[in-house]
Amino acid sequence: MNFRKILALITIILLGIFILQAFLIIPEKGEIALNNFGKADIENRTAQLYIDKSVNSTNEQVIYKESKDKESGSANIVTSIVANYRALDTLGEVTVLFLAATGLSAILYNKKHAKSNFILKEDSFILKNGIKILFPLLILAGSYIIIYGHLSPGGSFQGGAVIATAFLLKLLSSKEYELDENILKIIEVTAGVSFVSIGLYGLYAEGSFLTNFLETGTIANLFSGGIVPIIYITIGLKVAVELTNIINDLMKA
Amino acid sequence: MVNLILIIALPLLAAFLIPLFNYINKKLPSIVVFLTTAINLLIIILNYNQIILEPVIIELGNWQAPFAINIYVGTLELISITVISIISLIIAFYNLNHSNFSSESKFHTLYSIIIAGIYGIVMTGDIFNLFVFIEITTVAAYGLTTFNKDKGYEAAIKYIIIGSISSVFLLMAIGFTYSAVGSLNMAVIAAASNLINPGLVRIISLLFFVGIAFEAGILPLSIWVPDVHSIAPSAVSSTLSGLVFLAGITALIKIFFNLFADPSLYVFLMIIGAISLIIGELIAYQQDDIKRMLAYSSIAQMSLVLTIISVGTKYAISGGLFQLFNHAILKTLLFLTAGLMIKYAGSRNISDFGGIAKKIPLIAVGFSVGSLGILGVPFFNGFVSKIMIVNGSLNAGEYILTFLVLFATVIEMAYYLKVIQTIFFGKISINPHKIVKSYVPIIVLITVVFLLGIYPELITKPLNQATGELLSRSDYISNVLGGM
Amino acid sequence: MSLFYYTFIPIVIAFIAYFLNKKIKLSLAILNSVVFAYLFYQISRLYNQWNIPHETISYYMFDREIQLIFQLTPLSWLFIFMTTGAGLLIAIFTIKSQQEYVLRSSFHLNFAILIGSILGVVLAGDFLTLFIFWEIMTWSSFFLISSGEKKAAQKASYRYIILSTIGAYLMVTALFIIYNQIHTFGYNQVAAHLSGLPITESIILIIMLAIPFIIKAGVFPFHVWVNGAHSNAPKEFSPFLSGLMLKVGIYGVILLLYFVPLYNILKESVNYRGLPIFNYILAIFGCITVITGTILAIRQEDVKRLVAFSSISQMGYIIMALAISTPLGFTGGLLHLMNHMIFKTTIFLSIAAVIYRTKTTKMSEMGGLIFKMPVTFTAYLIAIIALAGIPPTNGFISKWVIYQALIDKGYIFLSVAAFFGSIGSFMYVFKPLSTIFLGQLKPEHENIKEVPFLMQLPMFVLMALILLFGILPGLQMNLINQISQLLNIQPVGFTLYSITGAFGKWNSLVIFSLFVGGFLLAFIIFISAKKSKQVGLMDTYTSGEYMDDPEAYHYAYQYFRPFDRVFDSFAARSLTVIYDTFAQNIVKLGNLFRKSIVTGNGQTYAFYMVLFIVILAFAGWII
Amino acid sequence: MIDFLEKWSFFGGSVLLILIGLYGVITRKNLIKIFIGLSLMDTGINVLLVSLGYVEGGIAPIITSTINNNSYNFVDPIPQALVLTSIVIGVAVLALGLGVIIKIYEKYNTLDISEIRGLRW
Repeated sequence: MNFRKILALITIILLGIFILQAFLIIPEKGEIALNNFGKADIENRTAQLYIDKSVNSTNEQVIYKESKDKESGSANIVTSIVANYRALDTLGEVTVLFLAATGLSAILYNKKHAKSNFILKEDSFILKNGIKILFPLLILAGSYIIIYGHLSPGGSFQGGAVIATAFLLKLLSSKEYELDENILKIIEVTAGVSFVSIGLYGLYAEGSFLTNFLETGTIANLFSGGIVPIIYITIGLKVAVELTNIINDLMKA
Repeated sequence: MVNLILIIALPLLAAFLIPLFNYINKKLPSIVVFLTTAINLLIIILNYNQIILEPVIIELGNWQAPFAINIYVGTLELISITVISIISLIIAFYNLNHSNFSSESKFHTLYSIIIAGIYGIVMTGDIFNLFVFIEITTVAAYGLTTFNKDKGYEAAIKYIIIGSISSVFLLMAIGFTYSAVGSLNMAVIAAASNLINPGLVRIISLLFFVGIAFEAGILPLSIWVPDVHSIAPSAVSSTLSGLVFLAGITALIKIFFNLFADPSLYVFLMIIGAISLIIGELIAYQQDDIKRMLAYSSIAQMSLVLTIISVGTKYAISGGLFQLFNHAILKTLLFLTAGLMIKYAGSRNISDFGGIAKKIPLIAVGFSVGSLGILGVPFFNGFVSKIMIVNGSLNAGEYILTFLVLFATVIEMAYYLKVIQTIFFGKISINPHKIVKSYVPIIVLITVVFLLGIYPELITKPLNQATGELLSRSDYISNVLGGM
Repeated sequence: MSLFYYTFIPIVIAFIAYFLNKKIKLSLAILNSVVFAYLFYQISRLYNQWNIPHETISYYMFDREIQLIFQLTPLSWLFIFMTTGAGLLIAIFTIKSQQEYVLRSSFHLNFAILIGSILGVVLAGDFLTLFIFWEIMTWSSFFLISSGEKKAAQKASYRYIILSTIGAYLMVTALFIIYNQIHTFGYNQVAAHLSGLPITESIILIIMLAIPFIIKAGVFPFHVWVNGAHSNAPKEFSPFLSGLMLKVGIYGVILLLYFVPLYNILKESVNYRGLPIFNYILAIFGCITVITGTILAIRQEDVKRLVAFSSISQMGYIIMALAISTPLGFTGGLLHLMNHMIFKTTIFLSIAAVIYRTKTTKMSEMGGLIFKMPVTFTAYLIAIIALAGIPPTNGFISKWVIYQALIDKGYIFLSVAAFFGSIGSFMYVFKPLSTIFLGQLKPEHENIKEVPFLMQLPMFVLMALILLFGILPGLQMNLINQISQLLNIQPVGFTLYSITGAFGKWNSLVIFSLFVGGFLLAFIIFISAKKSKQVGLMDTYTSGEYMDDPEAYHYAYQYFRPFDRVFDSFAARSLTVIYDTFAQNIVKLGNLFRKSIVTGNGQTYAFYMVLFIVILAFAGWII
Repeated sequence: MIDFLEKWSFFGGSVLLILIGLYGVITRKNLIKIFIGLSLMDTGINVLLVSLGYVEGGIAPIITSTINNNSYNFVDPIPQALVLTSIVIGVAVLALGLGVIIKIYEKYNTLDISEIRGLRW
């Protein structure tokens, strides 16, 4: 170990002490500090309002398949936060992904049309045929995760990632496999634009960006949650396309 | 009244659509971006009179204000977005002719998004949303940096490493804040901040500082700045230096004045800023590369702004803010003209610019107007802000700080004048590389500089109001939370 | 015409003319001359109209309206009159002299701005207005000096601007300390406030206020910029720089010492021979300035440098006279100020004329121009007679009054210095005379002609003024007494051609008649005596030997070498070195930071970040 | 004791992950390793965020046939939403960074960060 590493170690340890002391602070009476582990306070806080779906309305029980027209009526509360209460964050996040894909393709622009040089050996039989079976299944699974994102665990990011994985496998399996960039581009544009357009329509119809202007229906129905599933589908498409783009670009670099 | 969220949404929409436009016509993306920035300026102008009367809170998704994301546009934000919209319009105009990159449409996409991100940083009233917009801005900046195919990658990798580390700290600060307060809304946090354990406030505010200051030009954190700003294309350099820094400082101000208004923290900020100021100026003096010099000068200027603002009195803050906006305008001018001079002379070294003023007078005049503005010559906009800074710091009894600030200005003068003398009075030693023309952006910027220099009322009156709003947190809180 | 416009007309016209200049070649110089002539006419009509009301422009800053005040007093009238006068003469001079000068348009632009800003400085009725125009003046003169043709011009202007800026920043700091207590910049209010403060505090503030003026006037510890700037500035600008710019510094000193009655404020502080210590120190600095300027002037090989150092020493006289704060001293100072402006402008103009023809400033490369350029020679001769203080020129009268003032108060040291400077000035002004105009004509200068009439005209006017004021000092005394009344100083008795000093009366008419008589007598002897035979100079002292270093044999080279030798060790350790060392150390410090911090290694940068957090965290624990 | 361990295994563990990542970033010279460090840090901060929102015995905030909003303890849903966002951002930055690394390798023929110093002083 040279001097530099020891210095780094000492600094890191000091930094650790500094961060960890935040957890050790015991608040005096009337003060607030970090919540203890497992004691996250969600009573009377924003989180509880989200769970009760009572940001704008009164606090009522939300019952599976019974409660109707609750605000942001998706059963998965995380989804309702991601795609409705804090949808601007999500728009931003999609934008970051879009940025990464765009930036990456700008960086690797010169070799755009080169063949993948990632695969060293000739195509293996098992890989090739296994992927043939897996590919539709993965697409299906991904689509399911996206479409059921507002009802069950999972969501568009996860689903999008699964779909992108399918294409990753395709790309891995064969040197010849080429993605049609025009289609990718069309999906990319459509998904992104429709996300923003949904938001803008909300602005036009209800006077606020990204408003849930559709009827929210009954909790836990497939067609419930107003714009949440629609947004989730656009996000899912976008994520899938961007991740595929990223993989494609990286593999061809 | 047009909803101000449009100024974030429209650039994003434009960016998402650009691949399509590019398919139709290669020239279209730049025109679309130009139009969006123009529409943004229009939207802001339409809203100006109303916001100056009272702050506007935009509730996104029709959710009640403190519970979901909201956008807060007070006077400070209003001035910031006005400046941003003007400058982004000018740069977008410049991009119409000067963006001959190998993947031009992608450049415009990134540029459009970075503008949206900057607006977002300035306007948002939610700390996690702030993080998202900071990430949008930085990721776009990473991408834009790489448009220099020579050394852009090296600059970008340094930028990415530093940026990722600080984003981790920023997230940590957000997590801690959320855990303590239970909300991400700035007004709620501000209302609760007196209750938070002071030790925890220290930790959180330090983490916030580290997370944001790397985008605000404070030295140990912004050490990547000279690499990135000097390497990136001129339009990007001026965006990064003029606008991203502006947004970063605005975010810092929000954190340290709206969220945690703990006066004992200001001493830290002041010391950090002052050290960064002096070191920045001293290093800037050494540079031969003109854009590197400007980048260090940006660091110094931002540190100056931070230092002065952290004096924490009314006069000091309004002086510092004025300097911040001046810097945005002037650095845009400086980077654009410096970029054009580099293109013309085919070199980045100051010593190669000898007598360039005779060949491209307008660009040389633009550069010197920018420098003189930064140095605070009367009737340039920098003069008013400089004397406001001196007044503010003396008013608060900060004699040493005043001395340091003025000392730094003398060093600054030394290196800017070196360039001016070379370009105007130096021996002609250039064989023109390329004919460069860009009249409109430079003339517009020069006009703005003189307009603010001769009628500072245009900005000092709103600035006083903004300072008043900054210093009365309770107003901010009650504005957002309403009767709660 | 409103006072406000006096400052803005030249500035606005300058920009218009600048754009016109692309089309019509000489438009700038001619337009400037016309504008200055118009201003000169307007200003001369303002004489005796001291009750013109103040004019204000309000500016919204620092949360309240701030008034920028313009006012006219006899003192400011004197300065605006001098400024436009000198500006006019120089503008006329430049019409012809700058035909081959590349940076012509920039010169005229900045020159017009400079004139406007000086008018602004002098007409200002409060410190903020003063400061604003003061800065513009500094900047425009900076650009003027840098547009000199030599490479050294840039370095010289650099030094000038840095020093000036440091001064200006001291002033602005002091101003805002005061402003924060009284919320106004008005002269009278500031003065009243200063007199109410504790004595040490007010002295510190006053020194901070005074330093920019002292720097601009080129007084001793800050004289380092003067020689470089004067000698490297464009040849047409040097006259103005020396004749007027230095005087604007003096205006500030007068403003502080008399207008803001500093004397009253400081009366209670430590006194030396009835003089407040600040004033006495200022006078000592003036006296050191006289000595340094003189010694350094004698050493110079470059004619413009020589005259520049002479300006420094003459500034010393003025400061010395003003600092002793007696009626006679004040009068002497103001008289010398006007006279110095006139004869120093003449000297520089005649040198500019010589440079225009010979294209060099080195004395050892010239010689024997007396018959080629007689008008220039006459102008130079008369001006140096005035500079050396020989009757019947104006320079004598002002020096006479200053001596009277010094001796009257019994300041032995100051008087000795003044006499030393006077004797020294004989030595140094004689050197260019003999080397440029007398002596042997260089072969390459055979075809030189006298300068065109437009360039002669200003010299004629100035020569006439030197003699006029030498004979009729009452013309100047009339105005000076009005200024004295304004500033509550007891007037000095005078008639049209005489001044009452401490030990008697100076009657210039009598002296003039005597001189004219003597001159006629000498002239008669000269033409009736036998003509001398002309011999080649080299023939006499090389005796036919071969010369390997002709320049060393030129008699202008090291003209006063024996005298120089006495001061060699003194000159080597000049102040310039100290300033330069300071600057270099700052540069070294910056380089150290640069090399050790910005290593270019991204990893190190990341490490700084972590280190920074840790340091801040522990600093947070400690505080 | 169990409580203590549980607390520190999440809080301490996530902070430790961040620190290990950071240590890697500031000591490893290979760019790929540096990026591994960065993604470790990302992971650490995500774990930290989630564990800050943990409620003892809490379950995922999804309303199902057996669970409605009042009957059970939910964990805090907001940090989960935040983590979702931060993961994606982390991925985006990582991808971009790797792209840049590829180009750097083409240009400098090395991945040693201390040799990539074309821009300094």
